[in-house]
Amino acid sequence: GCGSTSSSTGASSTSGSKAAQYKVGLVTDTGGLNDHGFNHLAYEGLLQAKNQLGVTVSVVQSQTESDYVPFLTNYAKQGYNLVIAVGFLMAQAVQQVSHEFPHTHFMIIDDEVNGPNVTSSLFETQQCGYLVGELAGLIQKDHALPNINNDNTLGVVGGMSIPPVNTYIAGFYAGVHAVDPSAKILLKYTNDFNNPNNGQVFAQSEIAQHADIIFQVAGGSGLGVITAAQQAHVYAIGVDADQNYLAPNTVITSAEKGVNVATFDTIKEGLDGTLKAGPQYFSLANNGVGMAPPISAIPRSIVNQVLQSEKEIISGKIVPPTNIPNS
Amino acid sequence: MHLLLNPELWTLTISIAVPLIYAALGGMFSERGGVVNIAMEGMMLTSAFVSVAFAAMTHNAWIGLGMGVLSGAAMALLFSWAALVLKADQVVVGMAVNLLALGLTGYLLDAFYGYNGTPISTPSLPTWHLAFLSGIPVIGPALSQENVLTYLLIPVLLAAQYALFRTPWGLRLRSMGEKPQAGRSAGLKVRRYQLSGVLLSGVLSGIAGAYLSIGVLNGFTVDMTAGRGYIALAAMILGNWRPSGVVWAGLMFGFLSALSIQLQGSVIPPDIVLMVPYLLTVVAVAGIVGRTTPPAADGIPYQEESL
Amino acid sequence: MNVAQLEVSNITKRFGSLVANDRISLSVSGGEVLAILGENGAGKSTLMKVVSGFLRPDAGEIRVNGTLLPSGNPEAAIRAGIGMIHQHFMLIPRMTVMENLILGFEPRTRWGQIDYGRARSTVRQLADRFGMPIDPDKPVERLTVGEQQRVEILKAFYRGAEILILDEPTALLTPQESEHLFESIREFSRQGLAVIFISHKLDEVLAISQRVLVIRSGRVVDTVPTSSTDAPTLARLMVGRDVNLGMGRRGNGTASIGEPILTLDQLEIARTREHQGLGPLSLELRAGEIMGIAGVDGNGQQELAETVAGLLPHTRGSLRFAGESLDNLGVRDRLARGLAYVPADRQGEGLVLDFKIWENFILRDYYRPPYRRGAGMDVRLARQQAEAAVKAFDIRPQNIELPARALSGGNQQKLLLAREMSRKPRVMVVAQPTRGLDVGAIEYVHQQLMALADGGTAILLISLELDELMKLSDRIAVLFRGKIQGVRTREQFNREEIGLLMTGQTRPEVVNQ
Amino acid sequence: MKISWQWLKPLLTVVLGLVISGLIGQVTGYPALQVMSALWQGSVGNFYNLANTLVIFIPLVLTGLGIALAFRAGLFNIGAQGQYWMGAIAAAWIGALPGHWPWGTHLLATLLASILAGGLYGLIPGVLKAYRGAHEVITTMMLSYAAIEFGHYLIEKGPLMLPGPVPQSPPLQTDATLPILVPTTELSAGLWLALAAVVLAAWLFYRTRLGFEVTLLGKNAKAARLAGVSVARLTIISLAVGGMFAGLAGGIQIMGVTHQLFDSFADQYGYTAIVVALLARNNPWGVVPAAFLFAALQSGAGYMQMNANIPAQMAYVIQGVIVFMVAADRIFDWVLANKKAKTRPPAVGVGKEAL
Ligand SMILES: Nc1ncnc2c1ncn2[C@@H]1O[C@H](COP(=O)(O)OP(=O)(O)OP(=O)(O)O)[C@@H](O)[C@H]1O
Ligand SMILES: Nc1ncnc2c1ncn2[C@@H]1O[C@H](COP(=O)(O)OP(=O)(O)OP(=O)(O)O)[C@@H](O)[C@H]1O
Ligand SMILES: [Mg+2]
Ligand SMILES: [Mg+2]
Repeated sequence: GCGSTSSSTGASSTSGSKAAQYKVGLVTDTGGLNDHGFNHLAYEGLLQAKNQLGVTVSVVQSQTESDYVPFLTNYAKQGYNLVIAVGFLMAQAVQQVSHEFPHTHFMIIDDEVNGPNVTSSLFETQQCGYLVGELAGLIQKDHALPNINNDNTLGVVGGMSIPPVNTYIAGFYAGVHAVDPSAKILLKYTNDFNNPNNGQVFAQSEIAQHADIIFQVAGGSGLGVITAAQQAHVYAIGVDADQNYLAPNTVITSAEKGVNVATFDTIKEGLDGTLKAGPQYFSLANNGVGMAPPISAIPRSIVNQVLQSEKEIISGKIVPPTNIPNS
Repeated sequence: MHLLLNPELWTLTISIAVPLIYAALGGMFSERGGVVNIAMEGMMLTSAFVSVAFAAMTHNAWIGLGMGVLSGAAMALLFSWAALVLKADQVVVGMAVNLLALGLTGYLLDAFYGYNGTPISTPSLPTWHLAFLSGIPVIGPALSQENVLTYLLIPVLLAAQYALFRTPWGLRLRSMGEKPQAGRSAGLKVRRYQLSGVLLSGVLSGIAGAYLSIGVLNGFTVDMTAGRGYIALAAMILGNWRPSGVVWAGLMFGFLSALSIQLQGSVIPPDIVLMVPYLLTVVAVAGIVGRTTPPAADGIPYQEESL
Repeated sequence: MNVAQLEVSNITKRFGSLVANDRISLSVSGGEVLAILGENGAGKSTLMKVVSGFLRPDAGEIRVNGTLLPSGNPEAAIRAGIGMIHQHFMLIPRMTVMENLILGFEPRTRWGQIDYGRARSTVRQLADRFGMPIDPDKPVERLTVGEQQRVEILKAFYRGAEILILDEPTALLTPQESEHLFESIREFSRQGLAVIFISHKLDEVLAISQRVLVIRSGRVVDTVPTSSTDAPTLARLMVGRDVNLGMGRRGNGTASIGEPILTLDQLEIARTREHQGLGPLSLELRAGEIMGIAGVDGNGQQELAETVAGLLPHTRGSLRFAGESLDNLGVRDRLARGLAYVPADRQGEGLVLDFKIWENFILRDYYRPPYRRGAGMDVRLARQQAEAAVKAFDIRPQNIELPARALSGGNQQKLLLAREMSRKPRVMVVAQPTRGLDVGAIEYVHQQLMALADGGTAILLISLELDELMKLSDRIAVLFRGKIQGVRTREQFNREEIGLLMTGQTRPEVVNQ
Repeated sequence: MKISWQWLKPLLTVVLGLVISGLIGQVTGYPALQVMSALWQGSVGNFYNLANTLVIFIPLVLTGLGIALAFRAGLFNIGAQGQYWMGAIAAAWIGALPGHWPWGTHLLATLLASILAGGLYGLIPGVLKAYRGAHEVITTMMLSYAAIEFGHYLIEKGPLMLPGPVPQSPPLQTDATLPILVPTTELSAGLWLALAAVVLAAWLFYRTRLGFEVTLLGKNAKAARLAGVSVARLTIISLAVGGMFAGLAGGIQIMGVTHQLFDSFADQYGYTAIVVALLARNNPWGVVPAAFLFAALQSGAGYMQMNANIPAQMAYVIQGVIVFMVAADRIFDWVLANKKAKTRPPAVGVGKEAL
């Protein structure tokens, strides 16, 4: 039992008691809350909702894949109004449970589940992937940072070959190739989201093949990617959250995914009664995804060029693909 | 061929192999003393966490390493109490230690650091640059710049070989693994030597764990050992319970893993490539190594008053 | 000369409710050989384990030269000069002779490592002094039993033993090796050592000791000077009744011997790392006949037995059973044709110690009628049969639900014999059937074997005990280095000549040609 | 008295394990009673939670039986996870085959396929052990990792891929799925199969010649040879039949729970089942309570988190402590013996070196 803290801002006292009766349950995937990534962001959104809206919240971390269904069901059974499933990997479970509990509202992040009581938060991460890709491509082309070699090679370390990972990567490819179609991109998957030592050796392998800017889309395993880049004095691009704080001179930028925003917004809409079922798209246009501020060492001109592309994506002039090209 | 000449392949090989070799050496000492030890995973994990916690607290990676090693030894002590004093089934106790370590480290991670994970300011152990080694072709670059624990492995290996086969302690330890009654009939205290073997495995697994968390990284995540303790067990068996064998087995596994990582991104699907180290290990053990012989009394609890 | 003196007083040792040693006292001093006699399970080994510090007595004390020894402390016992040669050797097969010798008492260099040079020279000196040559760098697993025993004794001396305890030292030795050992023991005596000698063999006791201590059911029955006693007296003291020591095979010689049933024709086994080579070797075994196989241990006896049993394939020649070739038949086919095998290693091979008595009883037949039932076994029948056998063979305790582990060695042997004999075999291979058994048990086993042969079963009896062979066999074949050195019929039996054959002293000859 | 102590001891060890875990919770700020009541509630507290526990129970029982069989033969099969995967893969493949299947045949074919696949995957280490002496700890472990990667491959790029961006296999035909027993849960008729498997295993282990031979091999391989048992054949059979149980577990998971193979299908059942088998001392009846205990701890852990805010890792702590206590159940004898030793008169001349 938690969540009776009165909200300090936002809600009035009358809506406060109503808010306190609004119960939100959050189920993480097996990555857990300290993944420095999207589980963590979802939790931040949840905490924000608790503090600002005064809703009652509960969180549970799945230890194994077989936890998904029982955990979702348990919240539904206990009369929670909104049950949030963090992550693509839980799509099957949400599909099943939402069907069985038509009076509970569900939110799934990163995949689309159909149903009158399911809100799917989908992130157009190909857009932010494109931006960081373009930034990397420009740095590569102009040798805009120290230690950039002449091999014109970039790296990507993915966690698994699944859509929420691959859309980032597809955008990244497009962004890099928009700058220099001849740039070489190495792509490897760790097949594991919480094994930083593994991420590290994968990154080392790409660095060995002369990659000097590495985009990590590997959750907890990605932390090792950043360390590897740092140790080899090359560069990394973070994912989901602004991961610059992990290695300030190494992580040149991050492809951000506003899971916290989406979570908060969905809870707020649920509380207000305006929550709609169906897919909700988060893109550059509504600040649902974005590029974290690049480090100051990067020449202004390059950053400006990327910001220009951002505008063009928003306006629809550039449409980054969601599929990785077959090499 | 071109691939094999890539120094970075050897760098990868070494960084994957080092923790395996440390842990497998530890297991070897324990089993040479007749105590089957599958708790390397848990001892590594414990040390991985404790070393980060202390390194972060004291801002000194060496203190982290020391405490990590101590925590590995503490788990070994717990293991020994059940296995040697209470004569519990060694495999079951080993499993218990692994579960306990998984639970405790995750539990304490939450308790100490909440959901932010271990502090990013955690220092890690230094990497040494030994310029004079870089001249060696192919493997030179891999050898010349490594974590201090990698270099430490060389004296540790020599010491292991020396201790096991040249010192009275080693002879006695091995006798406990082969036939503890013989050791006892020589007036030796069986349990004391078995304890020393298990404790050593705790210490060495502790180093392996610290290597993972504050050696090459500077943080801890839940279950970060990810089965390396079990692979170390396989390396120990593959290495036929000898320091040199353990090194070869560890390097072989490291090499195959490194190779599979290097091969990824070619036309072969990544999952298939990732199968390579496992399948080749099976081929190696079935085709080349064949039968390996454990110490004769491995895993049999020694009963006082039975001859 | 500094003469060691061991004084044991009022030792009591219990295992649960069983009193293994009940207020036992004894003393022995330098230059003396004290023999301890007793039935299986009388408590001899237990007493010696107490003396050497392995077991902690419940009461009583042990003094060496007047000094009280702390109990249950092998190290203190060793330091006091007590050297124990256990009934089951305390050697590590995979280590070398030297490693075994120095274990626990390693000479060290200044750097704390083992000083192998010094160890080697010490071993040589000791070997010379006691006339027991040995290669210090050979792994123990490659030594013969006699050599292993030499290592055990040297080990005791290496640790400075002045009181030597030998628990059934001759159980595994050939007559020659035993004789050698006795010479050594006499030499030790001369050098002022005190010796305690445990044996079931009365003639040995009579030959070597000055005094005999007899234990029955954990209590001292009597101590007698050897010079004033004889074998029948000792046997009676031990068992508490008269024992028939002499009786041999029925006097009627080969009258009841029938048709040839097992024929080995130019049988050969290639030599490998694990096996002594065998043959070419030809033998013919007839119904109702007991054919003894004599030989120094390790001359192919084990291989011969395993080949006949079907465990070891032969490389050349042929094996025929009642006219039918066995060459391509496995263990089970041979069992089905009426072949039985009692292996020498009863605990390691013959029985499954963790299985219950009845399970052990059906070990060789569970898969076929009458025990076969569907995919399973007729457990009720199995229990009935086992129950009957336990009664018939007087296996104690008579509880078929006990694990075989809970039986004494003698009773384990009985169970093994009961199992094989209940199968009503036409040919039975028996290896070392009385190893480690007391006179009462030996008498029983011998009776059973003779009765079996009288019933028409052909028996291939492999034994290291020449006396046993001469007592039971109709013919004796002597194995030497895998070949038959000679065959003698009952009328031709001659201890000395067979002993010579065993050491390969005459020209090899081929039998039955 | 003796019998009751035999039953009491395991119970006592579990209770003691819970008490120790409760104390760990207590000192770290989670009242022991709250931890325990949440655990109880979450695992067996109501019908729905009990059903959830049983969902986990099914694969643990089946895989545990398979591992127990190998253990009985003296073989340490730590790769049941791979055999479980292979069973799942086969079920996902056969179960999704379209076409008209006469009543029940599709279900049966799918079950058989999973059993066969698990069995074949157990066969490989068996053959390698029997004929090459390859240590089964290495081969089963490595093959297990390989099987998992193979499964990933099949659904990502391979023949089991359902077209689309999501790596997953096509869903099973409904005639190849197992009926759900309790609505809104994932508890399927696989439960009956699991319980039937327990009976089957008990029969196999204790009543058949094969079971006799397996135990014989495990206890004394030399004696087994003497009884005419082919050690090679039996090694292969033990690992293969053990693999069948694990394969069936994977098949039931697909047919009763997930209905298709996807990345998050996997679980650590194959590893947890090792502990289950060890805890049950390789006794098929013992596998039932052992599997239930672990299932309950796992399903109770989520409830602890949701309703009492207790970190889920507590469940592993409890598991570890309980396994430890069960392994070290001599602690009771030890305590009793020490007490006895104190009341017993000391032996004469007891040295200082107490052992
Ligand atoms: N470890 C033990 N636990 C329980 N009982 C034992 C143990 N060791 C010996 N005994 C019991 O003590 C008795 C004496 O055994 P001991 O080995 O001393 O006999 P022994 O006289 O040496 O016989 P043998 O002539 O067969 O060697 C045995 O009958 C046995 O019942
Ligand atoms: N662990 C044990 N549990 C119960 N009884 C035991 C145990 N160990 C030994 N015994 C007892 O010890 C006896 C066997 O001891 P041991 O092997 O020394 O036999 P033994 O007396 O030397 O006989 P033999 O001379 O025929 O070999 C059995 O009678 C058995 O009751
Ligand atoms: Mg004895
Ligand atoms: Mg005996």
